[in-house]
Amino acid sequence: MTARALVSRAPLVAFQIALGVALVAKGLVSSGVGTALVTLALFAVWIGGTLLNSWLAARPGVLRFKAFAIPLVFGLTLLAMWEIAVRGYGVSTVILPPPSAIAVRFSHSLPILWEDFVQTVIKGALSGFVIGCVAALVTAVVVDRFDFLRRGLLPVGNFVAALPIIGIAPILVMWFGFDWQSKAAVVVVMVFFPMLVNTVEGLHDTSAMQRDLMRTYAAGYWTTLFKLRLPAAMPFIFNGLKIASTLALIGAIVAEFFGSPVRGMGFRISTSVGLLALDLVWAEIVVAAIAGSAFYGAIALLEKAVTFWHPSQRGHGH
Amino acid sequence: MMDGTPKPAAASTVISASALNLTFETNDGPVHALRDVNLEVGKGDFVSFIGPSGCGKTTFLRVMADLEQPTSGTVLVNGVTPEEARKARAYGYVFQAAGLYPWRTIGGNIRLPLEIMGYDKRVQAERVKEVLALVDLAGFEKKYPWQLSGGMQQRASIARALAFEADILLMDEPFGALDEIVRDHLNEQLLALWARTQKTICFVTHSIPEAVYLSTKIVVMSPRPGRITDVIESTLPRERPLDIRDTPEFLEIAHRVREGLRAGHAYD
Amino acid sequence: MMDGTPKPAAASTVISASALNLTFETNDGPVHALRDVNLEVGKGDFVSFIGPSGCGKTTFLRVMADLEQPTSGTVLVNGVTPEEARKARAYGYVFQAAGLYPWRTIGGNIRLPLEIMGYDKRVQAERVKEVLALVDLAGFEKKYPWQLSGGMQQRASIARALAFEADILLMDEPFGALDEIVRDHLNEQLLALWARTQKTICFVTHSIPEAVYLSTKIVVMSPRPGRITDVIESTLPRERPLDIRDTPEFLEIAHRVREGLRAGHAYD
Amino acid sequence: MRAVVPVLTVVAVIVAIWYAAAVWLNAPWARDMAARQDRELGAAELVVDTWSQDKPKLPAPHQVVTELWETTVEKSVTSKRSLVYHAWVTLSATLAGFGLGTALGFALAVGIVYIRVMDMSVMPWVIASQTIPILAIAPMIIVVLNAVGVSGLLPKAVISMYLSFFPVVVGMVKGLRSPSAMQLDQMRTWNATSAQEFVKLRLPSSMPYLFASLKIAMAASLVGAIVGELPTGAVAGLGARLLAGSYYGQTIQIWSALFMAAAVAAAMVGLIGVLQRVTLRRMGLDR
Amino acid sequence: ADEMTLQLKWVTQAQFAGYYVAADKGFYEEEDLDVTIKPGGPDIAPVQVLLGGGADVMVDWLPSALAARENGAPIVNIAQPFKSSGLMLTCLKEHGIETPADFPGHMLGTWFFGNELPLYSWMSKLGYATDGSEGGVTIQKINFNVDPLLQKQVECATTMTYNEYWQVIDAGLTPDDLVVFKYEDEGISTLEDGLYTTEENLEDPEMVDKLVRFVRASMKGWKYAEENPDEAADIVLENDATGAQTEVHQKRMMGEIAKLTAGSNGALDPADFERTVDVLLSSGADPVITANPGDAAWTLAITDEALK
Ligand SMILES: Nc1ncnc2c1ncn2[C@@H]1O[C@H](COP(=O)(O)OP(=O)(O)OP(=O)(O)O)[C@@H](O)[C@H]1O
Ligand SMILES: Nc1ncnc2c1ncn2[C@@H]1O[C@H](COP(=O)(O)OP(=O)(O)OP(=O)(O)O)[C@@H](O)[C@H]1O
Ligand SMILES: Cc1ncc(C[n+]2csc(CCO)c2C)c(N)n1
Ligand SMILES: [Mg+2]
Ligand SMILES: [Mg+2]
Repeated sequence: MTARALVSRAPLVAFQIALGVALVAKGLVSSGVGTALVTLALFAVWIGGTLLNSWLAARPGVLRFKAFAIPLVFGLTLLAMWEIAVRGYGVSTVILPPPSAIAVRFSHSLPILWEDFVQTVIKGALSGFVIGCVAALVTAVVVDRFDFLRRGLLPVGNFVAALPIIGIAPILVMWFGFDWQSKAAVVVVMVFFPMLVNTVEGLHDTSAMQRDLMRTYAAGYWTTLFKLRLPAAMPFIFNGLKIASTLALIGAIVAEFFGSPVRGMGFRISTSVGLLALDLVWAEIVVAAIAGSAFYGAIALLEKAVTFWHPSQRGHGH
Repeated sequence: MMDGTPKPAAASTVISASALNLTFETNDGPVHALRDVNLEVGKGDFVSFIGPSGCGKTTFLRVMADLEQPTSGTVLVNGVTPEEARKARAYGYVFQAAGLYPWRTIGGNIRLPLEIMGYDKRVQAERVKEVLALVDLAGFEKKYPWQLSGGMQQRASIARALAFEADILLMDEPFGALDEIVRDHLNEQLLALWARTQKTICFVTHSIPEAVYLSTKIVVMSPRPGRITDVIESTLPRERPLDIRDTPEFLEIAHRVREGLRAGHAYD
Repeated sequence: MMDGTPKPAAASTVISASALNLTFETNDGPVHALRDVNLEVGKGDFVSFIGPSGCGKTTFLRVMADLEQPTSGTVLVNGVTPEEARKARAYGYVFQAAGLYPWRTIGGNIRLPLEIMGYDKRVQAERVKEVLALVDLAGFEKKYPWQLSGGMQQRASIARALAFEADILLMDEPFGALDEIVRDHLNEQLLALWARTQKTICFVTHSIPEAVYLSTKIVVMSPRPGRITDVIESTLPRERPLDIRDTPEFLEIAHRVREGLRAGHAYD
Repeated sequence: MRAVVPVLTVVAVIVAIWYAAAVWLNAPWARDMAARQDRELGAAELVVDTWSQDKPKLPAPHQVVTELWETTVEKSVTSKRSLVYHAWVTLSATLAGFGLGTALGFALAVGIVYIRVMDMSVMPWVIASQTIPILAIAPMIIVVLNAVGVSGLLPKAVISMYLSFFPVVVGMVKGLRSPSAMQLDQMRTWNATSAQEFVKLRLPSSMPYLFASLKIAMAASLVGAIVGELPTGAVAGLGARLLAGSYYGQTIQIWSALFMAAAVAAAMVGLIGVLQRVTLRRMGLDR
Repeated sequence: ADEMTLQLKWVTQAQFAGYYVAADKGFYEEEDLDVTIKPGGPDIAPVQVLLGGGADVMVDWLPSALAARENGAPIVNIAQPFKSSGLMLTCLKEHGIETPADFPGHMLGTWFFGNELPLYSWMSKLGYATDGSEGGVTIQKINFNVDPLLQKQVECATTMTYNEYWQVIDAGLTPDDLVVFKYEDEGISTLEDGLYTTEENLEDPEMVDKLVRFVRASMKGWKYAEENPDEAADIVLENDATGAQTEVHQKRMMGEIAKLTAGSNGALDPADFERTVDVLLSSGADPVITANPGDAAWTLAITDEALK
């Protein structure tokens, strides 16, 4: 372990130790030895995880491995703390099940989880995402073409985007029916404006010089659009896509709270809470988190492939 | 005109500006970027524009390229208006920064104007090869701009302007961002290229030695309002080795340019 | 050493580097930025570093400033390690771009290092006044950087480096972004300042005339690996009017620098 | 002000489309009711009916405006039937959540920028946290907080925080890293401490990013507060209004609550915009 | 006074009038209780609140309470103010459904969150598949309102006699346009709105004492509300923090609620309990509960004491 790593780690660990000591002491005074021991175990795991990670971070070695291992250790630490807390403090499983119970339920409910995944993610979120993003792209080009629209539509769009989706979802379910179409509609509404705003901004992100260059070639509007402005807008478009990817899943799930066929992740979550099958609820949340992160990751990868030329993608070279 | 040397006989006129004025309306009031500018550029000339910052060099070049509209006066490029000339793709324009598109390879960047102008795919490939060789970049076709040094990028951007066969080359401080040694080298190459292709070149620079070394004609400008204060016909031969810059003749012209500049310059 | 002039007698050494090596570990393998560099800089010297891009000029300056750690060899600044010198605030560093904070006025920018070093408020105000006058910017204290021209900004950044009384001034291409005429003017002012303050200055530049005009000693470097190829002691007098640049002696030194550069230069 | 005419035009177009859509969506019900009473509806009658139903599928704009007027201007602001009262309830949770979220986001960003381990471990999980549907865990958060004796404003604020810390982390990490290597080196040449570096360089440089993320965070906070109002028991606030409207099919009430929410969001974001302009101007960054 | 918290199953409305009346009329105070009433909502599982310590007593339906018990929530019925069920299935006549025999091939909408259990039991008793397959019905999860029925997104929808049914009527339909199936009439009714607490609470004599006083005062409230429906409705309206309820609707609701509480003095009738369990256990392949929870799920100790 290098001195540098020690220095960089010191403030965090010091903070953890201080907090730990305080809470253990408080536990001892107010709730007895058992609780204090659990608290102690919690902090032991937390500090242990942090130390392991600092050691990993300070080690010379392959960056790609570290970028994978360190968040993993961090996540495992969180899970271990969760397990210890739930079991140690005796939290009722109908309030918060431990990760181990969730894992068991997950492995036993794969068919249900898969059916729900298809209904919500593939049918609802994905289709809405595609429709919403394409629509936003096309609108952005139109809006960009007519400055009048840009000045008129964007402020109104900002206002509309501020409408909370919990309010919009029931309305759209009423309009588009119970099946995935209404979920897709909610997703379309949610992803449209982030996408539009980013794309419009991106289409403006060319330098005067680049545009002048096209003019010296006597290039027309569409040529300039396809050869210059769309490629230049890609980093912004991907920024929008990334935001949209997290929104899409949330939108599809939330919309199912307001009416659905008897399948889907949101459906399962909302009904299972009613039946206190909290382990299933969390299994669905795990699916959502994995699907969401994977979706995000896939777009990030695609971004890397498409905007490889952008300085932000070219790594931290000099 | 203050130069004593005779004008080269009857070079056919490629660019002519007469009584040109251009005023920008800004928030702080009008800015007189060009005032009563008159100039003739003959075929095959290499004209340098030099002058302090803000004297209107770029503006003048942009007017020729139909990127800016004069407030009054007329400009003719190849005998027609700048707009017609632009639409006829009569000139290539090289900007101060290389301005290559980072998402295209060097080859792709040079191909860009050819694609836009609807050249045949095969012809495109040939041209790219040709101009890359011309600027000494053969073999770099597949690289991306950011994989090249500044000097190489600038050469690629010149290649891009050469790719479609425009007779006129407008260059706005193309070497401004480069170090002196690379710059010397590119100057030599540019001269060679000019000699080979017989193009007419308008070249903006801040560097006195560069202007003197390259040009057949040096236009000295002065700001507030932007105007031409001196036009110096070079007495140097067309054939110019690098060390011509140590000759008294060169220094004499350089001195004259510096005096002209000094006269019109405000220090900040 | 290739210069025939005698070394100035026994100037006390301010900076000394011996057997200095610095290798960067990069993804594409190691880059030898400095190889076996030896140099002595005496008190009151004005040393210019010149060489093609990537030859290690900046790296060398950064080593002196303790912004980069050498792989081997030793550097002493004022007789101590660069780190101790940095902590003792022995030098002021001027970067290529002015790098003024846009959210601080010119005065605020100059005051910044003083605040950090814990100077007394009153002393701060005095110093700011002093150095602003020194760089000819009195009256601009309340302006924001973007209300000033590039040349003025660069002067402000020099003022900032002067504000705390460091004996050494390290300047990395401070005038690289300016046009030639403004640059001439700043060169004159820098010389005057140097004469007045008796500081030791290390100055990186790409411009041969600039190096020759300013320096008592010119260090020519060459890349891959970065090393010193020539050290030229200037024979010019300390008193230098601008037109000294047209004298044969000046041209002679310039020629020698150019030859030195040419030798070590690869064109890309 | 250049935006006034375009905005008005766009609004006018939207209103026109809205009226048309109201006719289209509400017509089946109107026809249905007429059929039950064995009547035929003429075109004019149909239009009038679709624009004045009690529980329309899509209320006409004037119905929403009337409802807004009645529930804001004509009711005392302390009345439970006043939308201003409910907006205030939501706003207070929003502001609390916004404060907490900004503080948490800020702290995380500072940690990520200054502590290498945090830099490498936290970000993927922060992203993952945002892929969890908040509506699903909001009730659990409420219950868990209830179990440890926290209720009232705070649970709502916590949910609001959950949504709002994210944009702040992302923006502030970017912002605190925005100083160039040169500026950081400069600090080093002056032998500045980390604290000085933070206060005098990183923080001021991050201001433009800060405000951009604050705007997003504010909008997210409002959504969070509304989500938080659903499982706290439909007690009060715009979320409760939305819910209650939904149980009784009061579409007009839903729409007016929605517009109120959007107006509150717009006002808050606008306020941050003003703050931004003032701050940046005082910093000399607003040219 | 002793503090207590009651968690309702739904938003403030006349369905819970007894508790609001008891609070408003000072019946709780008379018993030296300081009762906080927490309204519910679509995403609140009262059991969670109870077990999380956010409430001492809750109002819940027996099916969802038993399902929760099976999932490990140790909750016990301590009183049953509702004698009969208000649950029914309302269909539009135009879809041609007249008897349960007509259900196959139709689209039924129900609330979930535990409320679907009686419907599933019923369908399985009728022998209909619920997955939309041939000869079965399709079940949709609908939001807690009657819009889907009015908009014809479903052909039948779950309604309560005291609430949603009247919303349909208010929307402009007449009873003639509708066909209703009351669970009570179909012999598949399950117990609604009972009071529940945790086993742990019942082991604490002090708590038991509080619960006794609570149930006594609550029943007093219920009986007062039955007798003074209009006043009760007004009290409910005053306690509605959303300001969204209307007087007409609450008064009518109070009238209907009175019919459901009419037969109860607060004590659970074990026969009703057994009937509910039977209905739930008969839910075919995927039963709501898998085993008879037995007597542990209810107790008469509190009501016995309260009614003395
Ligand atoms: N689009 C514009 N709007 C307003 N003023 C402008 C515009 N473009 C240029 N100017 C002004 O016109 C004058 C001439 O500008 P121009 O760019 O032609 O100068 P230049 O000689 O190219 O200077 P430099 O050497 O700095 O490139 C300057 O004062 C400049 O500020
Ligand atoms: N942080 C770094 N990591 C890796 N390589 C570096 C780093 N800094 C500089 N180099 C490399 O070291 C060599 C010397 O760089 P340096 O910046 O000192 O050159 P220079 O002479 O200042 O060039 P220029 O005139 O372009 O400023 C170059 O090849 C450069 O790419
Ligand atoms: C937690 C929970 N939420 C809603 C209901 C359904 N429900 C029960 S009573 C009622 C009011 C009817 O007017 C409704 C909608 C439930 N059973 N449990
Ligand atoms: Mg210019
Ligand atoms: Mg350098």
